[in-house]
Amino acid sequence: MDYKVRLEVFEGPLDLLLHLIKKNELDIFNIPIAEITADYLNYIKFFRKLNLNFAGEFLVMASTLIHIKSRTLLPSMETAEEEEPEDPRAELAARLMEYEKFKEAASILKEREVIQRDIYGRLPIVPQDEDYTIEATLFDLMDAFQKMVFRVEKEVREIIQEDIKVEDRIQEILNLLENKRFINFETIFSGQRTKRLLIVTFLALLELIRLKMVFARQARLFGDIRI
Amino acid sequence: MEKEELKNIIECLLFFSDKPLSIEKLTEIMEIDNFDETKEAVEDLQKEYELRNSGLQVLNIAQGYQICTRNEFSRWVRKLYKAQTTFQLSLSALETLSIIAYKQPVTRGEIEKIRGVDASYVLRTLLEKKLVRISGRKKLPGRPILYGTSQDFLRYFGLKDLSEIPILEEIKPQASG
Amino acid sequence: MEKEELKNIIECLLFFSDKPLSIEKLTEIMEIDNFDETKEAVEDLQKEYELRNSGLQVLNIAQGYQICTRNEFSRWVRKLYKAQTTFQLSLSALETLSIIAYKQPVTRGEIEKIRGVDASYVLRTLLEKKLVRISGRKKLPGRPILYGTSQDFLRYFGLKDLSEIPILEEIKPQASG
Repeated sequence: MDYKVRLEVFEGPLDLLLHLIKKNELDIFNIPIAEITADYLNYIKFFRKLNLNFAGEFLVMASTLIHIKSRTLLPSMETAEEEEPEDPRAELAARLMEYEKFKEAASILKEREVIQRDIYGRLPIVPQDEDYTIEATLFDLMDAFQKMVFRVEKEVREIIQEDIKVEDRIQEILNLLENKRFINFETIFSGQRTKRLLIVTFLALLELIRLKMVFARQARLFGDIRI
Repeated sequence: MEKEELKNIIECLLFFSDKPLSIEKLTEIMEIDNFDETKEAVEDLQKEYELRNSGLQVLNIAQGYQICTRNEFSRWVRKLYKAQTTFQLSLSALETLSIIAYKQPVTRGEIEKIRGVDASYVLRTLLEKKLVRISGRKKLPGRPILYGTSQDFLRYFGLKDLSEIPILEEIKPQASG
Repeated sequence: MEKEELKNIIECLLFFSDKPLSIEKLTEIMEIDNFDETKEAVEDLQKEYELRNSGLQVLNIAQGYQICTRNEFSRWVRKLYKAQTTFQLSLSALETLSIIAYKQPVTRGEIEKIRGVDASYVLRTLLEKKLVRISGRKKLPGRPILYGTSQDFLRYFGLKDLSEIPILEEIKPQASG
């Protein structure tokens, strides 16, 4: 075998199959599947012998080919009925057709690439760092921040007006405590953005302490309070 | 503004920029309120460059205009510009790009189905080279990323816009049949 | 080489280069053995540019030649240059930047808590534009990245240092409470 001729780089199993079909001048819609499978497997063996790295996709295609071959060899069940038996090669042919189109498209792009490589725009003018400016003033920055803070406050206020009850907060605190021996006082209050929410949380906590469902402990004077 | 003046300003702007400038951008900078006037002036300039048999040409690429050297003088420019990286796209990159160009927006899975091989590496390279961009996510389980071609893609291949992709016309009728 | 061809090559070279090119350099690149021939061609090109009343001119500066825009059009070129070197910030970028400016060092989570939306994309943009820098990692589980404003940020907003950021009366109590 003239290995040198065969040593080409294939983009994938479909590329290799197309190559085999072209080389043997076969009809894509009437592939002699036994022949092409043997040919394909020879290539795989050959790649192996050369220790060439090839992707697993080549093996997947090999098993697909063998599967199609076995189906063509079996007497078709459908023939008993009047229906036209489906050609097991049809799907493969469709895939090959589509792949071939894009292969062609790629070669047209390649031509354009070659033309375009010979056309030069100007070398870019590299701007000096100090030439860069920004389309915003300090005032815009302050303004954005103030508006945002205002917006956030309003949103939170609207949420509170919806309904935040002490009972709900109690449940939330108990959820927080679940599977934990203690949590820090601050943890319970973190995320409480408004006074109203802080008060509700505090009331909930007092209620829990009254019910002796939780205990407040302070390890050191002015240290963290643990619940 | 007079037409001659418009043309001169446009020449200056196109000369200065190393990227294509759109009609909209040119119009905005020149402070006129008529795209057609700009377009007419650009096209006049383009014709003038052709007629006077210049070493330069006014190209219509990537939805804009740019002054570039003509192909036949590339050899001399390359000599001046020794630092030029001779970067060329691999065949797998070109195949992947043509699938994206024609089928965009398209997922990695769809590309892999057509090419029959893994596309993650080549997609990363194309994204790095900014020839491909992420155009969104498909409304499917896993929300796969959708890929499309970029402005740089058009520039790289010297295309005016996507409709100019020569391959589209050839593939379209076949794809449906 | 024919004179017309020499002129075209020189036009390409002068157009492409970002520096003036000397007669010697041009002669060397074009592989001719006569400086006079080059000089003649350059001067012809120069005259042609003048005659056709172009927006561009071939200038003889710093012992070399360069294609430049004509003075009377400098205003427009400056405008384009300014447009190309000016960042436009979206509202979300501006808001995020203001949070970072006032609350730095700040984590992404903290920014998102204030704005109520994902901040990863806008942070990446601000980092790319070098308005924001990574100033460290917070001593918290997961060691989240801390963001702060950059040196460029100060320059863009005309500030000497961070202490010059105006204090917002309304913000202070909010920030501590």
